[in-house]
Amino acid sequence: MSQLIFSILIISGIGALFALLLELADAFIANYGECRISINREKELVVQGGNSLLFSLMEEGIFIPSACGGKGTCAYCKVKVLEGGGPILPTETPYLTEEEQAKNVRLSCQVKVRNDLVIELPAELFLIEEFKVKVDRIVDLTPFIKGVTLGILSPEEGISFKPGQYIQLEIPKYKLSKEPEYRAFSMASSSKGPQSVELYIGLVEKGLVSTYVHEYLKEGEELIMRGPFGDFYFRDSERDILLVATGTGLAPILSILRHIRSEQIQRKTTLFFGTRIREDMYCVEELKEMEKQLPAFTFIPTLSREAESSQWEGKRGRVTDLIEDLVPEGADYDVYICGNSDMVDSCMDRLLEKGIPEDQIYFDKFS
Amino acid sequence: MIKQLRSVVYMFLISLFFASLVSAVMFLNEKKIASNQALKLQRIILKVLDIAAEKNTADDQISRLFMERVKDIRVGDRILYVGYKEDGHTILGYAFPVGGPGFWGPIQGMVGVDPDATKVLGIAFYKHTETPGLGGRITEDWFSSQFNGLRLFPIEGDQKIFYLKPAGTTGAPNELDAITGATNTSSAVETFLNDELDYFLKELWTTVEERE
Amino acid sequence: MPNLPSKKEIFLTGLWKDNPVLRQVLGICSTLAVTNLMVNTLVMDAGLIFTVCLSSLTVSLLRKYTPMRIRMMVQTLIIASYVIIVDILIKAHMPDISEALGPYVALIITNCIIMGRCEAFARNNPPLASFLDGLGMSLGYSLVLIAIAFIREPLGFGTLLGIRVMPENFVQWTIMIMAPGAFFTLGILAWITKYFLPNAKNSEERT
Amino acid sequence: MTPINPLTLFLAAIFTNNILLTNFLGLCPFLSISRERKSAMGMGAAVVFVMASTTVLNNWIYYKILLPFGLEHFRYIVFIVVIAAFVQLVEMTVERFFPALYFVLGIFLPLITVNCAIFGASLFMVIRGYDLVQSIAYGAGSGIGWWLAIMVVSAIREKLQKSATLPKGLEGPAITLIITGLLSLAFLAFSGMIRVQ
Repeated sequence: MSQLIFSILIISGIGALFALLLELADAFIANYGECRISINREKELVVQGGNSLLFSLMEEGIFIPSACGGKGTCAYCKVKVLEGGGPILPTETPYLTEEEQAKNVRLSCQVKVRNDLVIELPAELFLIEEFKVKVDRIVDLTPFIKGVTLGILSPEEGISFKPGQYIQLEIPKYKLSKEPEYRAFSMASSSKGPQSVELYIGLVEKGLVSTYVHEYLKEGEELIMRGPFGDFYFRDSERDILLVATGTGLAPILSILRHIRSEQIQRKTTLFFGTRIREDMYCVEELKEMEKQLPAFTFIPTLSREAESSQWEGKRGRVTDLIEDLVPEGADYDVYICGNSDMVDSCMDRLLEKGIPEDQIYFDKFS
Repeated sequence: MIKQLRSVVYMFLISLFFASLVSAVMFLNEKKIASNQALKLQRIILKVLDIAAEKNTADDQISRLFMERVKDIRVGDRILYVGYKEDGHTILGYAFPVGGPGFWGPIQGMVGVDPDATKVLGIAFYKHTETPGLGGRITEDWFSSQFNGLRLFPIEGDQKIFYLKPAGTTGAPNELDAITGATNTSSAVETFLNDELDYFLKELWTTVEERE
Repeated sequence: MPNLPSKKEIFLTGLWKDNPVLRQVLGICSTLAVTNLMVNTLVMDAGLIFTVCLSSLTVSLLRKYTPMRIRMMVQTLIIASYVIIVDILIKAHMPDISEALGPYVALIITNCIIMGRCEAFARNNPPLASFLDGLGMSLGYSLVLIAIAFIREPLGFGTLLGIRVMPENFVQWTIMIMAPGAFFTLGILAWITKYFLPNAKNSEERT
Repeated sequence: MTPINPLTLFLAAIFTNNILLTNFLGLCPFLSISRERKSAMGMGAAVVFVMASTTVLNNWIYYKILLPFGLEHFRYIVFIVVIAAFVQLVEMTVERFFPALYFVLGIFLPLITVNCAIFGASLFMVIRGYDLVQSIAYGAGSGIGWWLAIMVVSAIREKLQKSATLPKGLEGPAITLIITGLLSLAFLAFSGMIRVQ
């Protein structure tokens, strides 16, 4: 028996010896001191030098996709390194095409952090965080849409996002779903208020998350939220703005409008907001209020299935008809469309026929 | 300095934990493995001496049979196993271990010969590191049973006791089928087995005869 | 915390979308060596599934405590220990299989899949997700191994799991038993998968 | 210790028992790095260096530490930990003190830290019971054998990329495997030459 214990101690001794060797080497040989990594010129990280870029980013909670774990065989971890990356290594050339090399795309598992670096990452990779939120208020905007306001508990500085982006809300297990489910919802609140977020959640029958929100969710309850995601957000330019929304698609559009109001942007803005019937319409008072405050903003609601007899004086028909009648030929607008995917596709065709360049049309499809 | 110390201690503890885990599993299975090895050896010796040829005889029956029917004697640098008939004293044959370099690593086997060492009773290879499905097939019955009845004579000049030819081209009784696809292992076996048989006949056999 | 795909998704990626052998080109070494006999392949798969799952689980459990500089050494230690346990168990309970597999059981230690999964996934994900990821990946690996053995054994030996499948007068393709056969079979298998599934970028679906 | 002259062992490790073509070891990095000759050259050199040194190191540890204290069944753990630590140490030193060498050889070291070929060489060294000199010959021989295989395949692949247009789906791992299959077929011709264990 003592022979067994003795042999175990020897093995642990060998292990510890090598650990010591590695640590000493790390301390004296491989320490490159502090290095600064600036990401998309927005976020700056200070990391310990000597490791690969992929590894240092992972230490800071930024997860670049990787399959082979830094063995240089899967080439999943491509990242743009603008400065400080050093020459392209022979381990990377097999995986990088000519124009990737020209755009200084590198394998982050091979690039070593030895000095300050400037890199560019796809936005969703490094901005995503996880938030603990508390349900502050639940309001019935329409028989099928609830306005949910979430206060952010942690992290304190709240969520920084661009107007129009969305988050993923996670709801706990309950009767209908065996494990936590999460769905994406666009944020309607203005990006100036990072401490709280407003979502418009429409009831989708047999939809696990929406049923939970409509029937089980109570004020004061705590949930998990992740984000921000998506490349549908408000872009600065000088052109006039056309906003098109149906149903819960108004959420990101409202976030853009609130951004325009708080920034006092003087660009001519028109909003086509379509629903089936008057009861489906919501936030009308706030939108009318905005029309008074912002001289350059016009709000044109339309109802596609309103009964003839009702005393609704506004437009009747679909938002696509509004585009047909009100958008002049050859107009040079920035267009933001949000709603269900068929609506977005049909609006897209109409707008292209009107001659609006495709790269000026931004859309967000809710399936 | 604490960071370095922490990781050294951490590595020590982790290796301690896993080394003891492995030793525990080893300790629990050591006897089983040892008895497997011993049993395999006994089964091979009995098979080679043509005492209990079937594969599925139960383990305890094998060891009982081995106790009754086989005695081991030390001859030169090897242990020889003397096999007896049912009556317990007329000699059935002798078995002795053989070994040599294979294609990948050392191969060990057992050879059984009749009482006056003129004919092979049986041969079996039991320890090797050849490629599975290729050289590794020397352990299969179709290959080892070919040697049964092989005539033995001390080698003079370059004439060998047996040859391993590609399957289907064998003619004389001492030309046996090599393993298709494992030419390396086959030629290795041919070389070292001939030398071992020759060594047995020339060195070991004489001492065995006097002992009788 | 990356946005964690649902458990089912992790499992499926390993199984097919990111199949370790065909898509990421990992774990090829032991794939070729033992796949000339289905029996050996099954034992190798079992050994690998046991090792990948447990190593991913352990590495993930320890991920917060392992100091960064020695993480590679700690992971190799964990993997090697599980493989030796597998080796001992096979020796004790399946002596003839361990005889047939020879050195290839020990070579599971350096199988790139295990280290790949530990480094890429287990090191920064919760234990259950890592276990599932390991399971998915190793099952994906085993499927490919079985597929190759399914081709190589009948052609090479005319048998499957030892039972004669090919007609009596079938001439065995000895090349299928040897190294070149393994390379060709896996090459053609990789060709077919790439032909039908060029690695399409997995589109991100939203509600 | 098996009676074999180190020189024959050295040549055998390159041709007859080529660690890649007959033992299937070290294929993962081989398939991906062999796209280009320059990277293949660097990778091959790194493998030769690491394989030779770790085989010798493990041989010394096995016969001087493991055997005297009866720790055989730990040999795999010790070998793989030694290799992992050795490669990391060498990578750090080369990266710090020989930057030029680092760009040629050092960058490949993390790729082969836990590589079947390197560990395989130490494994066979123990199974076949080589002594110190024989394990140097075997380690260096297998490394050079691996290097030879990757150089040949990368030369063919580079030529292929320039001239041939491959059918859909064949490019990448598929064609490399088929080329390697043909190469291992060719290397089988050597097998009759030297018989070594």
